[in-house]
Amino acid sequence: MIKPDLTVNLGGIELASPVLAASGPFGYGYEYLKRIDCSALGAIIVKGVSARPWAGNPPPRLAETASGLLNSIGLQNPGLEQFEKEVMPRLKGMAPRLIVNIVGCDIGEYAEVAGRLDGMEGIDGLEVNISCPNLRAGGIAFGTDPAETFNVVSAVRRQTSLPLLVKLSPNVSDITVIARAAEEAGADGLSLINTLSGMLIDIETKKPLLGNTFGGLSGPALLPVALKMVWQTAEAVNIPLLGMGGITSAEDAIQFMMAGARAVALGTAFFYEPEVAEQVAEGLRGYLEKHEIDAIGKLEGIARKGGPADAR
Amino acid sequence: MIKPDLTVNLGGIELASPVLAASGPFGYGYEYLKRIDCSALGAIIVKGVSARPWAGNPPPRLAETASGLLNSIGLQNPGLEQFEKEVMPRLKGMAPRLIVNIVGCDIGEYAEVAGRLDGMEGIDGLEVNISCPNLRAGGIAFGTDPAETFNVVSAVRRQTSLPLLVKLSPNVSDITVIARAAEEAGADGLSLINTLSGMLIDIETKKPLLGNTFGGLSGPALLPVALKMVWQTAEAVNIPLLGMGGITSAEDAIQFMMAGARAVALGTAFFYEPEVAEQVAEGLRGYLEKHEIDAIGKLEGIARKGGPADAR
Amino acid sequence: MLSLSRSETSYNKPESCRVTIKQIVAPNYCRLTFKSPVVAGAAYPGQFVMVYMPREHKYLLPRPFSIFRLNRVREEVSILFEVKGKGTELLAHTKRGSQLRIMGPLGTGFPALPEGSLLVAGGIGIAPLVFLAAAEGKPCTLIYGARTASQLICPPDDLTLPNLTILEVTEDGSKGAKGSVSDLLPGLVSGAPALFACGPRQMLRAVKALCGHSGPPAWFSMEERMACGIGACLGCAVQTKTGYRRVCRDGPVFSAGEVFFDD
Amino acid sequence: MLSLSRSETSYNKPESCRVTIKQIVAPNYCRLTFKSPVVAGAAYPGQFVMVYMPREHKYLLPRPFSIFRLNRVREEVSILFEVKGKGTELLAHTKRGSQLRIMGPLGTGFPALPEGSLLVAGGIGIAPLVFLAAAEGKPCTLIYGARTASQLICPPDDLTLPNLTILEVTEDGSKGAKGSVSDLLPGLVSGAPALFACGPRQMLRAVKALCGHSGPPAWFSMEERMACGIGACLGCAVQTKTGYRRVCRDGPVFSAGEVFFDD
Ligand SMILES: Cc1cc2nc3c(=O)[nH]c(=O)nc-3n(C[C@H](O)[C@H](O)[C@H](O)COP(=O)(O)OP(=O)(O)OC[C@H]3O[C@@H](n4cnc5c(N)ncnc54)[C@H](O)[C@@H]3O)c2cc1C
Ligand SMILES: Cc1cc2nc3c(=O)[nH]c(=O)nc-3n(C[C@H](O)[C@H](O)[C@H](O)COP(=O)(O)OP(=O)(O)OC[C@H]3O[C@@H](n4cnc5c(N)ncnc54)[C@H](O)[C@@H]3O)c2cc1C
Ligand SMILES: Cc1cc2nc3c(=O)[nH]c(=O)nc-3n(C[C@H](O)[C@H](O)[C@H](O)COP(=O)(O)O)c2cc1C
Ligand SMILES: Cc1cc2nc3c(=O)[nH]c(=O)nc-3n(C[C@H](O)[C@H](O)[C@H](O)COP(=O)(O)O)c2cc1C
Ligand code: FES
Ligand code: FES
Repeated sequence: MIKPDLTVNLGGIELASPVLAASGPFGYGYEYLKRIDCSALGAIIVKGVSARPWAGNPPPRLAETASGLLNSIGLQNPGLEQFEKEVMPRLKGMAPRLIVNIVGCDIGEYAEVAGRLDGMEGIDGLEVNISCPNLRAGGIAFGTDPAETFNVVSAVRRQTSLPLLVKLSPNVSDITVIARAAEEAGADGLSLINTLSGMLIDIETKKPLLGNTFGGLSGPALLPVALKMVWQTAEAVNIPLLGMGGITSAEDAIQFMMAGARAVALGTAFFYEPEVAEQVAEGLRGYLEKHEIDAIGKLEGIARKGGPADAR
Repeated sequence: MIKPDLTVNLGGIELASPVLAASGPFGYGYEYLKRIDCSALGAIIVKGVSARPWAGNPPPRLAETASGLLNSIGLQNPGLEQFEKEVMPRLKGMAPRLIVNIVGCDIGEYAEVAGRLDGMEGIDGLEVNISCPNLRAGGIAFGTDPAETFNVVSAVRRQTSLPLLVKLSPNVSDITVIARAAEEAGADGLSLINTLSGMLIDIETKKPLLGNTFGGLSGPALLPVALKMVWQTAEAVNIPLLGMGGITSAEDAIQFMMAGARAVALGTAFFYEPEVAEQVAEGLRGYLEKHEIDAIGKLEGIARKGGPADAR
Repeated sequence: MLSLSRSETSYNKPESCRVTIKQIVAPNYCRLTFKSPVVAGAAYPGQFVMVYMPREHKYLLPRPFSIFRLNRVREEVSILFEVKGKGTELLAHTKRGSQLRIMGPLGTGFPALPEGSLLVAGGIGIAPLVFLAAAEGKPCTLIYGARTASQLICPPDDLTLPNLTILEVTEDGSKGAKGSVSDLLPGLVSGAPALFACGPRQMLRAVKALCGHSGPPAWFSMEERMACGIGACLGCAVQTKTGYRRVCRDGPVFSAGEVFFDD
Repeated sequence: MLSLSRSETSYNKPESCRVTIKQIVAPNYCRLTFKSPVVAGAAYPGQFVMVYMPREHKYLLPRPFSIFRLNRVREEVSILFEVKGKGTELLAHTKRGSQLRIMGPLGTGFPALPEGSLLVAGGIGIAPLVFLAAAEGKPCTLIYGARTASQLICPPDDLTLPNLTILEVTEDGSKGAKGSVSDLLPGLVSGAPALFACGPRQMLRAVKALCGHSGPPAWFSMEERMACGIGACLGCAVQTKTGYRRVCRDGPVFSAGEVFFDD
């Protein structure tokens, strides 16, 4: 029996496993990494970091929906300085690979964060969140406009030589336009998708359930939407994709790979099952063995016409 | 105890109940109306009708997802002539109010259908589907572009004096822009939302599960997305809204009304529970009685700042 | 022998029914019997029921199953199914005595069966054919094929009908003749006044080819994914000579000449 | 009296536990006991567990419940809960002997309780305070309030502790004194070395106001919607003097002076 190769190269980041922890649900990683065996994770993408501390949104920040979760954390984070002083040392040796998600109120802040992280030891890549729908004055504008996307990604690109992923928002008419703008601006890979914008109302108080009115929908509910966007984007760009959105099993992960993702990230699934990454990695291995496929990379894009995507 | 008033006026259509059957899942109505008591339904919106027959998409046309359904029916319909000759007579006396959903490959077809239906007896209103994501050459273009939306709605408006609803697509960056274009072109009301675009892949055959690759996601999975779009659109236009997307209970329906919908439509819920309309209407009545609210119209928009929306 | 009334359609709603018998007939195969005066009173062979999932589950759609056995006196209806995915897995865990919602009988079933007809079942396709043979009571021959013995799971009690001659065939020869349904058919098809088949697409395609123009009239029970189950949503389309038709309402039984298998 | 180890945090994963006792203690109130060496071995008062929903359900998130009773010898842990929505409804239908996944013990609980402390419970807020009183064993007084008698549902067997003096109070006077917790507090608060409270927001707000600056140190067990339960997602924020803090990790127990109730 073959021992399948699970390694992939995601825009310059060599990963021992194609299963990542998505930015946000996994926090900065330590809470989970104390509980679970992280060897199944190729990398963790830590929660968004801004130049100065962000307070986040008023509670309640969570609401459960059918097969989904609405959150309006609002990118609460301690800011770059504390991140460097307190978070990074704690992550030392703990994480497999570390990708830092970056956020900003304006292009200047994005660039500032990218520049400072560029020099920091222990960081394997950056993920630019141009898409978070939670923050009123935040990323939303960038991620829904190709020109703004180009500008912010270019600005970040100038500040860093680290592998650069750009995380796309699904709240757009045509994600491929944004994807191409990010590629042209120098992204090494694309992460998709972020949460879909949504809300719930408490019919007894007659008010929105979330303190911030709107939140982002994640979880299995949005999987088919995410999968389609990965498929479309894979046809539109020539850089690798990190697929995410509702993945809870190896079967889900394989769908994303067959649609064109090189690797996948898990988010909401950790809430239900902290050991989900092990389960997914184990399931991927099992699928490859059963089908006698020697490397996970061979699944990339095979469901799309023309078979195996251009292997890079 | 008060006996609450459930009647509403939806853009000129007087409805005895604010609970409608959405276009598509309910077909032309007879299959369901033979099985259920239709008195709970304010109106049925029949499946999209085009000028000439449309064959629809290749099977499989359905796929189940977590708390959702993907469909790619492809607007299969027998065309206007058969609709008039065979469908309309069968619906006589059966439906409470009848709203006909219209589709077209181009503006000419939309206008042609609208014109012919305008003269037909027994039709209480039209709903223009500018948003179906299923049809390759179809509605998608109109519903994602404000200028195209304006053009097609204007063309239809010129052909009919019937109350005119326009059904919006959620696959857009900003639904309010499209909503305002439809309003300016003369819509009497807006229906929202249609299905979100999505897909699934069969990991054994390594092919998309749907014969048409892409389909539309409906059901509880998308409720929070639909609710937010209703909320935003209610703030942007001055015509009444018909809210839909994942409603399966009175609690769900009330959320849509509190966000700004005058009435609601049920689609996918019928698959799980053919008697869902009765249950929802009963639940609405119960809520109003419990909270001593004498008319359903008083819920419209009360969760939005400023309380009760301008009552029209 | 039951009397059949094929012309009527009953317009039922889902009703909650007690599971009176639950039987794991083989690994991955389950037989459930429901108490349902409504279905038992109206169903004829080839019709199906929709079985609903519990409300708190993330699965929205009911699952279609052919009626496998019917007992008008006890007002019971049975289905026989293979565990394929999440819904059938859940159903296989149902406990005797619990309540499940079912809707039926649905669809247009088989026409009347002439004496000496040939029934062709592939795997779990056996289900509607047992009901057909039992209900009609006329002598007929059943070819019951599968890849391997463990897929020939119809309980002997259900299959042992006085009017039924059974020919088993497996591709690996682990039970009955070695080979496929198509190997047995040529010798039998010419003498039969009619053929009734249910099974995988490839099997039906092969049967259709073997019947050809000169063969007997053949009737196939088709499968397609369903949502409403009653003809409204147009989700269960199959391609036929006259365009897309609905498996749930125009079928599930179609004449072999009518349906296409080119995919 | 149990020995407590408040400094340690255990880093457990969800584990499948058998429900050894299930008791509907009153309409809409349920008590579940789990066999869990892990939780029973490590928990101290004020900590909570996450209870997971079955996988096929459309509810993704586990539900947080305070630990109500603990039996180190039998390795059992109990929760007491009110049926509020879909998750608690499902849990109330759990059968004895079935398996549920739980994760815990979680969070930062109560500090050590000085003799003569005042415990203040509003409705189902009783749960963590019973564990506190039972574990510490020191004499203390419990004010147990609710709107009406049917909400004072803590089983007498659990509440009858040798060290506990109980004052019941209901707003409608249907059980105990008539009035609210705030009516009883003024007379008791000044003599108490510490106060421990759990209950609705309005009650906590009133207790905080009554303690004021001169009152004893007070500790509140707070509630917020949770996803991870372990401090990662920042979903369970409450506003405090030092900004948003996590109920699941920094709490659920906070000092009264620290939390804000202005909403
Ligand atoms: C008219 C008819 C009669 C049938 N009779 C029987 C029978 O007697 N015994 C039996 O074992 N099976 C029968 N089937 C097939 C049975 O419906 C599917 O195996 C079952 O729905 C699979 O559900 P699942 O949740 O386990 O699979 P999943 O793959 O988890 O289901 C996902 C979705 O796909 C649908 N689906 C998956 N496979 C099929 C299929 N082959 N046909 C239709 N829908 C499918 C499900 O209904 C569900 O909506 C019949 C199908 C039809 C259309
Ligand atoms: C630390 C802590 C300890 C708790 N201890 C107890 C206890 O001992 N006994 C008890 O009866 N209840 C307790 N609660 C409240 C309990 O968690 C909720 O009543 C329960 O989660 C409601 O779930 P549901 O599915 O019935 O409600 P739904 O409204 O259907 O739940 C929807 C979502 O909202 C969340 N939610 C709803 N209400 C609350 C709430 N008040 N607090 C937190 N999340 C909520 C649910 O967890 C779920 O994710 C505690 C809460 C916290 C945070
Ligand atoms: C609680 C929570 C917090 C999140 N925070 C971030 C974030 O800080 N930055 C970001 O780019 N995405 C964030 N996301 C989005 C996730 O990374 C992911 O794109 C999304 O949840 C879809 O994946 P899932 O369905 O597997 O969770 C967050 C999601 C959740 C649920
Ligand atoms: C099977 C199916 C067919 C549909 N056909 C149409 C259609 O013909 N015209 C249309 O405007 N919308 C159509 N829709 C969309 C629904 O009317 C509705 O907007 C959508 O399903 C969301 O509501 P729901 O979640 O309650 O189903 C269809 C939906 C489904 C599931
Ligand atoms: S399943 Fe709806 S038409 Fe057949
Ligand atoms: S629930 Fe995730 S941080 Fe508290």
